[in-house]
Amino acid sequence: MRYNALKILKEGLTGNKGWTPVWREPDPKPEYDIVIVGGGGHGLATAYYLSNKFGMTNIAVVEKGWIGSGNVGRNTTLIRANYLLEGNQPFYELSLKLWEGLEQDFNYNAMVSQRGILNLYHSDAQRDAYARRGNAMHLTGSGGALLDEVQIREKCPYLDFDNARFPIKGALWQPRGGTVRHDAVAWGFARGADQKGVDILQNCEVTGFQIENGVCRGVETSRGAIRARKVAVCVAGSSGRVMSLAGMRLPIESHVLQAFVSEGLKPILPSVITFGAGHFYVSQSDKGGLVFGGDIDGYNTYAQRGNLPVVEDVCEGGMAILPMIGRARLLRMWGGVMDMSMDGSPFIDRTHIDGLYFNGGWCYGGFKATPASGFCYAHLLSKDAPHPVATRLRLDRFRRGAPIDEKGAGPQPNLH
Amino acid sequence: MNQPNRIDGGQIDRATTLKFQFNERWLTAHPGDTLASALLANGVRLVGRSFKYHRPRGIFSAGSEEPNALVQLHKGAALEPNTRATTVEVFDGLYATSQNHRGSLEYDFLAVNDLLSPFLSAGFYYKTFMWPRAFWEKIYEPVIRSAAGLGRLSGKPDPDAYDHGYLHCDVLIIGAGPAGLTAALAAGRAGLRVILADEDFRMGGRLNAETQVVGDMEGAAWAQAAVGELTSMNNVRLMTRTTVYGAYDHGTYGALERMTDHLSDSGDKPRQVLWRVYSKRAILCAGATERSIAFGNNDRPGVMLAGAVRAYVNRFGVAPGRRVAVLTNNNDGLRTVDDLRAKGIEVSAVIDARKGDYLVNTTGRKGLKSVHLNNGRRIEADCLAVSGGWSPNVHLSSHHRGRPIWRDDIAAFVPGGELPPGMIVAGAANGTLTLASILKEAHETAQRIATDLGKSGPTGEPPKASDEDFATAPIWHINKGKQRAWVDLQNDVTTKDVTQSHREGFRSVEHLKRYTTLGMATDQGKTSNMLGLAVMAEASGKTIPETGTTIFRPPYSPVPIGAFAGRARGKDFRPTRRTPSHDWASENGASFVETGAWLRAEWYARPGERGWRDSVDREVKATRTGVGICDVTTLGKIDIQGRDTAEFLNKIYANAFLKLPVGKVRYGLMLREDGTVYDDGTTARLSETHFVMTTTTANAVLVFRNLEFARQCLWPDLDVHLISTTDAWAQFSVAGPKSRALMQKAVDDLDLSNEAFPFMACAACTVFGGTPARLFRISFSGELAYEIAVPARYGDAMIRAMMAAGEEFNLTPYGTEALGVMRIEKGHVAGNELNGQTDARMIGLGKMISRNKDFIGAALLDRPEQTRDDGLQLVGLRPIDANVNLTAGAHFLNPGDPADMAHDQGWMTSVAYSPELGCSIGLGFLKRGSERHGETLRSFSPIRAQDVMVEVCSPHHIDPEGERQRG
Amino acid sequence: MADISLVPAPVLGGFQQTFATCSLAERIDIALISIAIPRQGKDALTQGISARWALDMPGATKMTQANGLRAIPLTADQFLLAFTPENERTEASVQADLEGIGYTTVQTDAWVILELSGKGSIAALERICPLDLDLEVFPNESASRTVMDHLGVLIARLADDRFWLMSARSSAASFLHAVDTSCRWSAI
Amino acid sequence: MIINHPLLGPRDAAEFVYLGDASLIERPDGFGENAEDAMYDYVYLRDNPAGQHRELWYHEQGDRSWLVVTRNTLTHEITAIELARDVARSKGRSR
Repeated sequence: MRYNALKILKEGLTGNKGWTPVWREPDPKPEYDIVIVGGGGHGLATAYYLSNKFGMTNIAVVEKGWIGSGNVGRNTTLIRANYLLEGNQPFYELSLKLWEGLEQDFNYNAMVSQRGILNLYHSDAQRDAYARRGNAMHLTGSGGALLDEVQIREKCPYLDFDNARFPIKGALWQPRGGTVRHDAVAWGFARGADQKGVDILQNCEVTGFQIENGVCRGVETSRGAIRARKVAVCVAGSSGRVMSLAGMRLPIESHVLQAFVSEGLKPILPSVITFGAGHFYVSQSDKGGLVFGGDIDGYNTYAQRGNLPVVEDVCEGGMAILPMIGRARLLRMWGGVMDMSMDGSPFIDRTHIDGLYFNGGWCYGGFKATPASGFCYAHLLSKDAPHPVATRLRLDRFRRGAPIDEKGAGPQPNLH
Repeated sequence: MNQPNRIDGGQIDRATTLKFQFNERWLTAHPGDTLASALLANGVRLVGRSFKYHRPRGIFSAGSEEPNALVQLHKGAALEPNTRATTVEVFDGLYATSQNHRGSLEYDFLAVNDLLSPFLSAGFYYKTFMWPRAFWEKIYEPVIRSAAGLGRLSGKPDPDAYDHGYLHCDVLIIGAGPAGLTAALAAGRAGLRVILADEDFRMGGRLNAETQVVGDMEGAAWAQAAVGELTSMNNVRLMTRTTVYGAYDHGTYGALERMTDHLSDSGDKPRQVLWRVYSKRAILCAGATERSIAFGNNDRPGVMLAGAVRAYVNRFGVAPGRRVAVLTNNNDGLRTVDDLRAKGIEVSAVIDARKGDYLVNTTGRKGLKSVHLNNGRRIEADCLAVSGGWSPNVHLSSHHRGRPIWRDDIAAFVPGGELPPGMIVAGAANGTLTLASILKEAHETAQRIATDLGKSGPTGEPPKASDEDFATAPIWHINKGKQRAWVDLQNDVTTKDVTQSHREGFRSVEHLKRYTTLGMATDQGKTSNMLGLAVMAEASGKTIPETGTTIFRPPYSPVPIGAFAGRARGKDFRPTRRTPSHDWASENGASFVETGAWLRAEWYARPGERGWRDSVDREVKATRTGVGICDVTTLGKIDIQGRDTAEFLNKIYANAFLKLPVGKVRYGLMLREDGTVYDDGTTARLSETHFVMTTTTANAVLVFRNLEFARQCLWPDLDVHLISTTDAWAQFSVAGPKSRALMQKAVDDLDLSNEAFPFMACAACTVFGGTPARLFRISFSGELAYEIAVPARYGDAMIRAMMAAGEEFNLTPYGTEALGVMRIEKGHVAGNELNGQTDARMIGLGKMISRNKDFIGAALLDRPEQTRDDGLQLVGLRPIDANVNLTAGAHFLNPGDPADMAHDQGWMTSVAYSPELGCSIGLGFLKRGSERHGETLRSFSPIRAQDVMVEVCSPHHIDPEGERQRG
Repeated sequence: MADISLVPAPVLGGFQQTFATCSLAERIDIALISIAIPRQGKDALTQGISARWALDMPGATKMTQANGLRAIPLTADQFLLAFTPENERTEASVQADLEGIGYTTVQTDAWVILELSGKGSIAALERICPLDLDLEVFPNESASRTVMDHLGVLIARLADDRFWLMSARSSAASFLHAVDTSCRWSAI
Repeated sequence: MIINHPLLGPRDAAEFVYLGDASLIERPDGFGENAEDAMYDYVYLRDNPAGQHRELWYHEQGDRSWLVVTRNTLTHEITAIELARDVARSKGRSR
């Protein structure tokens, strides 16, 4: 079924009775060419691109709960390509390009909104670092501009310019950055993959891998064994727990990142804003809620909830730059489990076990990466060669001494 | 100004009359009124518009579960959106307005959405607005955004103050209804430290709204008596207007106390205090919330929960209507009939859904006029009291891993699964819905906790009461007739949206919520989630527990962001650290810059200078040709003592430290275990067992932490002891060719000749006739230089004395900018170079690293990618055109190469104008840099619209041999 | 340079103020020496301070005092000695007394000490101090480090409603502002 | 979270700084045989268990002791707290 205004008109006049399921609920087949473990954004995107761009359709996506129940349904919906290093920036630029055509591509309105992202800076050293970053963005054609205080005052007069502990001195501005309706991304990819025959298997938890003399030949699941020529894991926060079923230790820790939304408000924040002297970033959803977040709690956890010190730290950051939001009420807080890697950058790679592939280590950058992650993973799975923009996202990069450490925080996941 | 619907009785102070405004209309109320009860008393029924269809809405409940009656309070900067009229206490001068309408509340242009509703069904926006692409940001989205949202923010800084606080108790009792009061009495009598918190301004919960009897008193009276006894116990803290909003780890709870919201004048006290409560146990006595029944047009102003109707009649002395119809699926709802009649209010119909009677429609767009029965009868009513049964308030029980479980007998979910450790649920919140059992359960729960915690004081008897008849039938919605039946009043979710969601495959509860927005409004679906779940269950032919459960996320009810931030805003966002010479500096034209938590002088403006460059150039010249002084107190200082200190430092630093002689200072390089440089500084040896380490300003805390890790976790048996002395010493750098002459004046009897006190020497001494001091001969500027430290309490006197003593040498104070210029001229690395991505090879210190010892970072120095021959190396840069000012962050490209990442050669880390060289200079990292001195490169900075040619040179722009500092 | 000599200055200028239910004052008369216990040197140090001053070693959160000296716990192997310098007792003399049995560092200048007293003290501290100050949990002569309003603070209880609040000298002004605000906002 | 400090009693975790897996105590000899391989495992690889986790917390705003906390990463329940110095010695670390 193709979606468009006419269809809505027809359905509206006939009591909306003609809508059909957005994806089927099939039973598992005994064997597939590729079994994708994880029905989150990245898994569904991988299935979508494999089936729509790389001509592979004998594919299953296995999800232990309901699709989109992980970080794709729990994040703060930001998209951007404002990275610094060669290992990252070209990859995120590809992602941004894919976002830009996504809705027409999969015929689903995910509300990709390029309202711009404003990274505030508060010191000369930060300005210089942002200049280096902004120039890297230009080297990949991502664009961007360095704004001074005067320009920001025009754009966002409600920021605290005159009474701030860490005065706003300028910002890195990326007009192509913005937000996307996160749940719709999962549903759109699922719908697009399902229409090509991909089996989406919900409530199907992987309990083990079928590894026969060094080769992975399938998975054990709560809905029975499924054979596969290739098994592609992308389970974000559950990476440690799932890959341990294959006996692998990873350069990854699981941490919780809290997210927050306020009560609905009339439009007041046109773009995305991030604080440079504390942990706070915010945008306003189309529904009117201020969607914001900050730093991870900082301790290993698989619990999708956080604690008060970080809640307070985030709101302090908010009040530091936006003293007008004091009377806006925080409506809901929740947590997502982040696969924090040793250098803050992800992996899209084969493992040492033939037929077993791994995609993870997204830290809290996973959502914006969804299309490129799916596209590059699909490329790797179908051609057995990494996509050109993902050649550095390898599991052995620490052995080789080539971390991709944007922050320079070193091998301590909770600092990235 | 009479109140047409005010009736006798209730817990309000009729002796006092308050004036308030709603939509610019002056009305009256009494202390004890909420805005909702006051509006009803004044006959105001239409108070708001719904979120999506802008349907006229009235007051639906009498508590924090209110989905409809959201208003804005105050005006100007204090404007407060989305406030529940049912929880606002009226005070003299209260100003309230309705929200979410274009045009007046009565005539809202956006009500047109209601007519378009067939095309605005669940998720319609996912299916269109995609063509042409550019239209989304330009047209569709702005229109949708301006229609969406509820209330407004003023756009001005919140004028009120908020505070935080910390409380500790044996048991936190959440909710002061019959269960909470009973539990508190028992726990208090037993001698436990008790905190009893309730969101209401009057304790008693449902007892205030019902006519039940406790002991031999009216429930409300008993509640006040209980409060009286609790007030007399000094081990009990009573907190009204306090919402326990979240359950966190290990018995920690978040609570918001509204301190001055209900007052006309806050008296300069914080508006609200956000408490962090640490408890050994918690009893959840949060009661239950009544739910509605879905039927055609069940959202009219005047359609109200039955329990709310009783609350307005019994507690507030207000008649919500003059001809009230009652619709119920349980016996509790039927009590509404008696309470209304007791107040002489006409009950125009009693519809017991269990008898097969039901409603198919209502009339009265802006206020209920009549209700339509299935038998075709049409009954006049200006108020409909609906009871669909009660849902226990399980919210906090599900904040961790708790998953509520279904109970058929009460047709509701009760707390289940893993509750937050230490939490016990009692009373209605636990599904115990009749009074006598509630009181018994609460009393016994408190007793059990007292015994657990070893308190055996007499707890007394639970108060006597009778168990009313509570029979309920699971009747959720009436799907007869064409009219839309509302499930979620605030987000305008109807039964049709739920069935469509099922049709489209969004069948798990979480998909249902996300697709239809059911329960995503400001009430988190307190009155609607159960209905939605029931309708979904019916559509999928499953039972309710098979379909899913209702879990909630913090906060229980919305909490202002300002309250979470507390005092930390504006200048108080974070503490400020000041250097000992701060006052003197501000007296002498200094401007200050934030350096982490510190404020440092960045330069000292002199009269006649046209800008900072004039000041900085002057300070640099004066220092390089004469002598300058700079406060360097902010550098981290760590006092390290113990027999094994030298051995310890030898493990910490990448270069050798074992044989540092007493009386000498050495530059040290610290690596992370992955081989990356993370800090550098000098360490002085004052005695065999006593060292003083300096760190960069930025890493002082981190280095200290890592040293503690090394001495406690890695080498626990070394005799090494640490204490920070950063704040203890006021330290000044005195630099320039005349610094020796000046220091000789300041220091008491110590020979400073190059022979007696050479480069990198240090000594304890006294200055200005006996003040204890430490002198180090180290240089960051590259000049002959000293650092002199005195106890911080002498810091202010010291800078003044130095300036006096230095007058004859034209001693010039310099700030961080001049410091920066001189270190760049000298080619010393700082934060811009040591950014956590840098190894020793890159900064030309590879040879300094000791290869014959283990130290932190020793093992991972030589991985293939670290030893590439095209690795980045530190270089100096000069513009080919001497008039060009270089900019940091520029990337280097070989002339002729395309400007893309594949051809990136490195970047400019730091730049400065060198008064000595008369041109702009830079430092940067360049592939194979040290082999490329003399080459010409493009310095490419599109972000600053700069693209200039530069020449690569040595990073040591001046005095490369270092003669000055040794002279 | 005999013509100039340096005069010490208290970081808060000797601040003193009385509020509705409590009062706050900067203590400018206290000298502080930190003492680290050498490995395997605990007995020697214990005997040493006992012999010289009849002073006991402090516990993990328990202060001790004797002959005008107060021992305040800092870490497992380090504590502070607080005293009012007089003619014969100076920072130098105390350090000399401990020569060979403990590693000493002058800490007088590292700290600011605010003395908070009065019946409103607890109410004021409730707004910034996360520790449980119930007398059964934190009795008189208890001391511990914690964090208040983003600042590290050593809180020492001298009596039911008398406390020393010790924090870093460089942020003394911010610290005073935090405590002073608590005193004003908590007053009923 | 509340960390029940073995010497000081219960403290809000906000007083502490978290480092990570307690295996970081077992630093290999950076100068020994296969130092690079051993150090690679030590620095970069983690068990990251969903369940019992022994981890390092530093009481920075307290008595500056490093603690080894045994905590369940699913429930956050804490079942043991030791002084890291004692753990280090029990692992044979000395000088």
